[in-house]
Amino acid sequence: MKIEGTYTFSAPQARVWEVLNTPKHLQEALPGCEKLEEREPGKFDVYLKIGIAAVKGSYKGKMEIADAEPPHRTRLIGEGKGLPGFVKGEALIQLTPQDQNTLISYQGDVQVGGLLAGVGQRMIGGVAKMLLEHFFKNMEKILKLAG
Amino acid sequence: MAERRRIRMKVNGREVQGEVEPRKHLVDFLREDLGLIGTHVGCEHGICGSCTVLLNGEPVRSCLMFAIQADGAEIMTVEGLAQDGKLHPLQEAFQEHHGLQCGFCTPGQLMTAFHLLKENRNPTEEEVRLAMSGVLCRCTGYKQVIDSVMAAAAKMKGK
Amino acid sequence: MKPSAFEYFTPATVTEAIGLLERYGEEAKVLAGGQSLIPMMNFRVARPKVLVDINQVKDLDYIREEKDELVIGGLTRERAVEVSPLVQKKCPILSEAISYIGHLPIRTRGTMGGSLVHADPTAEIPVVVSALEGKMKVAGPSGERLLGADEFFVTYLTSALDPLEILVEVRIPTLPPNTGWSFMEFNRRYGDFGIVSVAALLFMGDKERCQKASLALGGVGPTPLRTRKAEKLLAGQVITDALIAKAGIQASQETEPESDYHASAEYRRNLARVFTQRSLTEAWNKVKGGK
Amino acid sequence: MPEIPRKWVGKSMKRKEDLRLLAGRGNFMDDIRLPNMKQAAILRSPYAHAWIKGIDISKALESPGVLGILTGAEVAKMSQPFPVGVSAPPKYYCCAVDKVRFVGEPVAVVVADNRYLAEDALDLIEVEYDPLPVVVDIEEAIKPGAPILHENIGSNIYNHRFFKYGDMEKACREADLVVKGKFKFPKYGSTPIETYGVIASYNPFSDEYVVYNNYQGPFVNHSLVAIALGIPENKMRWIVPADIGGGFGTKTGMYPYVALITLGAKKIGGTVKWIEDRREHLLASATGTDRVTYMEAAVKKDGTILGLKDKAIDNTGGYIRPPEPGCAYRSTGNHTGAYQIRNLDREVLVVGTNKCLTAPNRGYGCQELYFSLERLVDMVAAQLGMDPAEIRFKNFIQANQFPYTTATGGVYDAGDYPKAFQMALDMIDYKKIREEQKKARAEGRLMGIGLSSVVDPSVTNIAYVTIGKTVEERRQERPKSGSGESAVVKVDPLGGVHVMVCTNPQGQGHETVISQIVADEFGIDPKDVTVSNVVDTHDRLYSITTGSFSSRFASQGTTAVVRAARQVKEKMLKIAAHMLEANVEDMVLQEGKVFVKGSPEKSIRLRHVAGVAHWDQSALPEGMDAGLFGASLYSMPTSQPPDELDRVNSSNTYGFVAEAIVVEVEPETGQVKFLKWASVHDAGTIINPMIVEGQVMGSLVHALGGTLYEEFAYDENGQCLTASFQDYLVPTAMEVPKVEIGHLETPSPLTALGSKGTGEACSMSVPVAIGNAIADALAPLGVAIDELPLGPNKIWDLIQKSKKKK
Repeated sequence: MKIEGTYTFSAPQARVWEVLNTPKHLQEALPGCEKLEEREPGKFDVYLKIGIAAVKGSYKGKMEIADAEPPHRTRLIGEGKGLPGFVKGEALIQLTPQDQNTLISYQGDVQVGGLLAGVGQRMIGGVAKMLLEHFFKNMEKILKLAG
Repeated sequence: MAERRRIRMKVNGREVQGEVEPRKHLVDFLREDLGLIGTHVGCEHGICGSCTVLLNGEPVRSCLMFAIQADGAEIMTVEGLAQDGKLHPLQEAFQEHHGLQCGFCTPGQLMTAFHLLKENRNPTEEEVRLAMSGVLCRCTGYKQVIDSVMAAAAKMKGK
Repeated sequence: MKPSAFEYFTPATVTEAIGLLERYGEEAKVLAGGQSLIPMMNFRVARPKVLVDINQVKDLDYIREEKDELVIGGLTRERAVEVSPLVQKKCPILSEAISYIGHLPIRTRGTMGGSLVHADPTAEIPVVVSALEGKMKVAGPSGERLLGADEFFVTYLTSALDPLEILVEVRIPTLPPNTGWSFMEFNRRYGDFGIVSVAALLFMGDKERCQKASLALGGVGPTPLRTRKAEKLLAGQVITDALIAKAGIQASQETEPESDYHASAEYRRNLARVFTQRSLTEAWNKVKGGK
Repeated sequence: MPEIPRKWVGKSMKRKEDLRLLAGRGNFMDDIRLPNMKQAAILRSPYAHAWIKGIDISKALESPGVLGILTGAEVAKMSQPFPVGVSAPPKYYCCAVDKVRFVGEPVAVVVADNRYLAEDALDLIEVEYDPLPVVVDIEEAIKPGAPILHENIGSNIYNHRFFKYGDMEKACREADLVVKGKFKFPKYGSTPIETYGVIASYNPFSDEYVVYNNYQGPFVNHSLVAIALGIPENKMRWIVPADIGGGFGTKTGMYPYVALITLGAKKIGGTVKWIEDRREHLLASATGTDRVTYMEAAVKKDGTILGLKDKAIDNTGGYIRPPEPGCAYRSTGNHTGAYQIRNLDREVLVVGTNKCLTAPNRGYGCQELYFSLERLVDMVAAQLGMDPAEIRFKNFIQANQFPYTTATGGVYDAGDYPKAFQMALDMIDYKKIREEQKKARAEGRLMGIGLSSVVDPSVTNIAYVTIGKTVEERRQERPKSGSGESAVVKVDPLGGVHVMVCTNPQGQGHETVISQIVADEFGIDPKDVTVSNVVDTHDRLYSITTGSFSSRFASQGTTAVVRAARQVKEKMLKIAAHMLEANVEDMVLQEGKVFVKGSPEKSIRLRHVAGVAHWDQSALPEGMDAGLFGASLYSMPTSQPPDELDRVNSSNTYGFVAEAIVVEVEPETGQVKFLKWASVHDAGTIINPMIVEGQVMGSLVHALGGTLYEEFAYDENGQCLTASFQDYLVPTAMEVPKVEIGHLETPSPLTALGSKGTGEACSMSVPVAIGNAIADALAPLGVAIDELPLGPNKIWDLIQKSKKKK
C-alpha cells in the first residue's frame, strides 16, 4: 500500500529535524509507543500498544532512521509484529522550510500482513493514514511544548 | 480458562440446560451440547446465514451470539419445524420446488423464510428475494429457493 | 474462528455497568448487539479480556417522542427502530437508512448505541444521525453528557466516548413538515457495507426556497461526512436540477476518501457526486408541490 | 442398450434426500462425532514468502487441553511430498517445512480437547520468519530475476509444453487476416457453504487408519495420501459421509489436510477432528486456476476460422499438486470449441506465484479457455464487420457431422449446435433487440448483447492429465486412461432393491435419479429403491476415477447403474425362466413381475425371484451363484490414452450451451443491469428436469459471481485481501437476474440413457457471454474487455480512460 502526504509544522526546519531525531520525542510521538530502545545509533526496538475500536494489540518491532541528510531528508524504516498481524513500512521523509514553518512530505510503502490484511482490508488505508496523522499531531505538540 | 456457567433455555418448546464457557457460540451449544446438528456453521462472521435460528421469535445469527446470552430465551431451530413426524408446509414446498441441493444452507433458508411468512403472509416476490438474500447458497442460484417460498406462502395461506 | 476467553458480566443497571468498566479499565469491552464485535472476536482480531454485556440492562430499550425529538434508548435494536410506526411517521429517513444494514438477522440483534459507538464511517446509522444532527447521551463515572454528531464521531472506528462511558440514549430531531428526505447507498452486493452512502434532507418549511439542507455521506472519510459547502449552496435557494447537479459536484469535492479493494478513492468521489445528486433529486421529489 | 418403457426417467420427481435435509437430519462432516475425539487447529503463515527460521512451541504445549503439536520438521520426517505429473515437481508436503510460499500455508497443527483450546494454543506458538521477495503476477513470475519459489526447480515454471495440431502456419498463409488478443481469467473459487472437514483415527496397535472427510470421491486422492504417508492404501479406510455441503471442484483440494490431520492423529495415537473455518477456507483451501492467454485466430474474409494459436499461462500458486496441471489440459479435446477449426498451435506454461494453491472449480479449464476463444470470435466478427451470431453459424460443426473428431483428438458424441444456438437467439428476439440497441445507442445508452456458444465436456478421461508430459516422458511410464464409475445393485431376501454407489454427490440428487432409473429398469416404484452414497473404501467398489467431478454422474454414473441393474435383471430372468420352465429369451420384466412374453398369467413377482435366490439357493439354475446382485465399474471405450501426436479424447460426452445476454451499463457508476437472458442447453436426454434446472441456475449464478463479484484478491506483497465473506463476494438472491432456460435434447449414443453432464455448463458459457455483452455495450467508447471480474469500479475506470483518450 502506497502512502504519501504532507504535514506542515509551525516550527523551523532545524527544530523539526531535531525532534524527529530525538528518541525520547519519537517515543512520545509514535501512537501507542510504550518503549523505544536505541540498540545502536539510529536503530531502535519499539513496543507499541495500539487500540482501534475493539482491535487492541501489542506490537513488538524495529525502527530505523537511515540515509539521514540533516536537516533535509531521511528514511524511516519500521516493522512490527503482534497477534493481529504484522506491519512493515518504509518512507522517505523530506523537510522543506516554508518561512518559519516546515513542510514535511512523506512517500512510502506500508505492508500489512496476517489477520488484519485478510479481514480488515476495508479499513487499513484509512487507519494507516489516521495513525500517521496522530504521529504528526503529537510531534506538533512536542514542538510547541519544547517551544 | 474462564469458569463455566449453567444456562437454561427453551429450545423447540423443550426446556434444556447446560454448562458453558461464556465464549461458547450459541450454535456450538446447540450442535455440541444439545446434539441439534440441523443448524450449520458456514462462516462464523454473520454473512452466510446458515446458522440462522429464531431467538424469541426473531431470526438471529447463532454464530454471533454466545450461548450464555440466550440464557432464559426461547430458541427455535430447523428441528422445530416439522410436527408429529410431518414436514411443515414450508419444508414441503422446498421439496416440491427443488429449493435445496446440498442442503447445507437449507436450515438457514428455512428459518429465514419461516420468519418472513410469519410476519408477512402475502409477500411479493421482491420481498421474498430481499428476505432470502440474507442466506448464501452456492448450489441453487436461488431461483428455486424463491419459487419454494412463494409456493409455501400460497400453501400456508390456505390453512 | 473461536473467540479467546473472557470474563463475562451482565450488569443490570447502567451504574453497575460503568462500575465494571471502572474496575477493568481498558481490558473491558461493552457488548451490546455484538454484530460488529463478535465477528472481530471470532477472527481474534479483538480479544477483550472482559466483556460487559449490557443486554440485561432493562431501561435502555425504548423509543419515544419528546417535544420535537425522537428519544431512543442505546440498547434499542435496529430492527425495532426500523419498524417503529413512530419512527416511520416522525423520522422516516432513520427507518429507511436502517433497512440497509446487513440483513434482518443482523438488525434484530444490532443496537442503535452499538452502531454509533463503533463509529464505522460507512455504517448507516452514523451517517443518518449525522445528517439529522442527532445527539448522543453518554453516561460515565462523572455523570452524563450530551454530544452532537460532530463531536461524537472522531475518526475511523473512534467515537468521543470515553472508555468508561456507555451510550445510553440517542436524541434525534423529528422531521418538520415539508422536509424532503432520501437515503441512498451504493454497494456491490445487497446487504454489504455501503461503498458510498448519502443521507439528504431538504428542509423547505413553508417557503418556496429551501431553508436548510443537510447532507451526510458515508464511506468517503474518517467519519460520516457533512458536506457543509454543498449544504450552503442549497440553503436559501429554489431547488432546480442545475442546483442539485452543482451541489453534487461540491459535495464530492468535500470528500476525503481512501481506496480499498472494492473502490478506489477516485471512484468513491465519483459515487459521492452521483448519489448526492440522486438523493437530492429524490428528496426534492418528495416535497415539491407539497407545500 | 435396448429401449425399455420409461415411466420415471424424464420426470421431475421430488428428491428423496430432501426429507432428511429439510428436517435438519442430514449427515454432514461436522455432524460426525467419534468417542474421545480431539480437535485440531492449524497455525498459518502470515507471510507470502519467507524462510522459517525457527518455531517455538514450548509455551503452546503448556496451554490448557493441548495434547500435541506437529510442526513442518516433524511432518517432513513422517511423510513424503505429494507426487504430481509434471517434469519439474516442487516438494509439496502437507505442511510447510522450511519455507512458506503463500499466506495461509499450514505451519503447525495443534491437537487439543476442543477447538477453542486448540486456537488458544495457536496464539502461543512463536515462529521466526525471514521474509523474502514476493511474486504475485503470473507474467512477472516467469521473467528473469523474479523471486524463485522453489530452489530445487530453479524457475517458477512447473510445466511447459508445445503442441501442434494440423498446420497453423499454412492456415496463417491462407488467411486474410490474423486477429490477436490477450485475456486474463481471474482467480475465483467454489467456496461451498460447508468447508473442508477431516476426522482421522489412528490405532497404534493395528497400525491402521480410518479417515472421514467430505471429499468428492476416492478419485486419485486416496492413493495420493497413502503415497505421501508411505502406507498401503488398504490400511487407510477412507469414508465420505452421505451429505456433502457443496463442492463444485474445490473439495478435490482437500487431501493435503487429510494427510496432515492423519499425522496429527498418529502423533497423539487417537482420533482428531478438524473443521476448516471460513477464513482458512478463503486463504488456503483451493481456488480456481487463474490464467493469462495470448490467442490469435487466422481467418478468411468470409468469417471462416482456419486456425488458432494459443499460449496459456496457468497459475497454480505456491506449489503444484494433482489434479493440476489438469486445468491446462482438461479442454484438450474440445479446445477448438463448437467450431470446425482444424489447425491449432498451443503453448502451455504452468507457473507458480505466492498465492493460494488451486483445485478444479466448476468449469475447470474450460471457463478459462472459452473466455479467450469466445471473446476472440467476437473480436474477429467486429474486425470483419460481421454479426457475432453470423460468424458462429459460419464456423459451427453441423448436425450431420457427429460423431465429430476434433483436431485435438476429441470425439464429440452428439449435438445440433446451429439449432440450439438459434433457439437462444430466438428467445431474446435477436433481430429485434439489435434494432432496440441501435435506438438505445442513438440515445447515448450503453446497451450490449453478448453471445457465447460452447461445448461442455463431461466425464473426464484421466488420460488427459498425462499430456503434461511429453511423448518421450510418457513412453517411460505406463499409460493412463479411463473414466470408470461404479454401481452395485442388490435385491434383498424380501425383494427390496438397494443400490450402492460411490458418486458422493454434493447436492446433485443422485439418490433420486438412481431410484428413477432403477425403478424403470425393474418396473417398480422409485420409493421401493434405496440408495447408499456413503463412500467407504473398505466395502465399496471403486476405482481411481470414481467420484463426483467433471459432471460425470449423468453420463457415466447412470450408465454404471443401468449396467449393474441389467445384470440383476438378467439373473432374475434366468431364475424365473428356470422356475417357469420357459426360455430366457421369452422372459419379460415389467411392473415388478417376470412373465413369459405373450402369457402374462405365467408370471413370478420380483420378490419371489429374490426369495428363491436367497432362501432356496438349491433351486437356482445349476452353476449360478446365490443371491441377487449386479456390479459394474464401467469405463467408456472412448477413454483412450493420448496418441503420439498428443491428441486425446479428454472427456467422453460433450454437451452444448448457447448463451444470449442483453445488458445495459450505467455510465455514471459502471453498474451492469441485465435486460434479457436466455440460456439454452443440450445435455442429451434429461432424466429429472427439475434437477437439471437447479444445476443450470446454480452454475449460472456461480459464473455470474466469477464474472462480476468474486475474486481472490492479493496485494503486491501476496496478502490475500478477501479472507472473509465480507470481501469475497458470493452473490445473494438479490443479485440474480431473471433467466429463461431452454433445452434441446440430442441423446448421447455413448450413455445408457442418452444423458450427458450439465452441472458445469454455465460456468463455461456465462463469464464470456457477459464479457461479450459488456464489450458490446462499451463498443461505441472503444473500450476493450479482456479480463474479469468486471466490478463496477473497473468498468467505470474503463469508461473514464476512453473519455480521456478522446
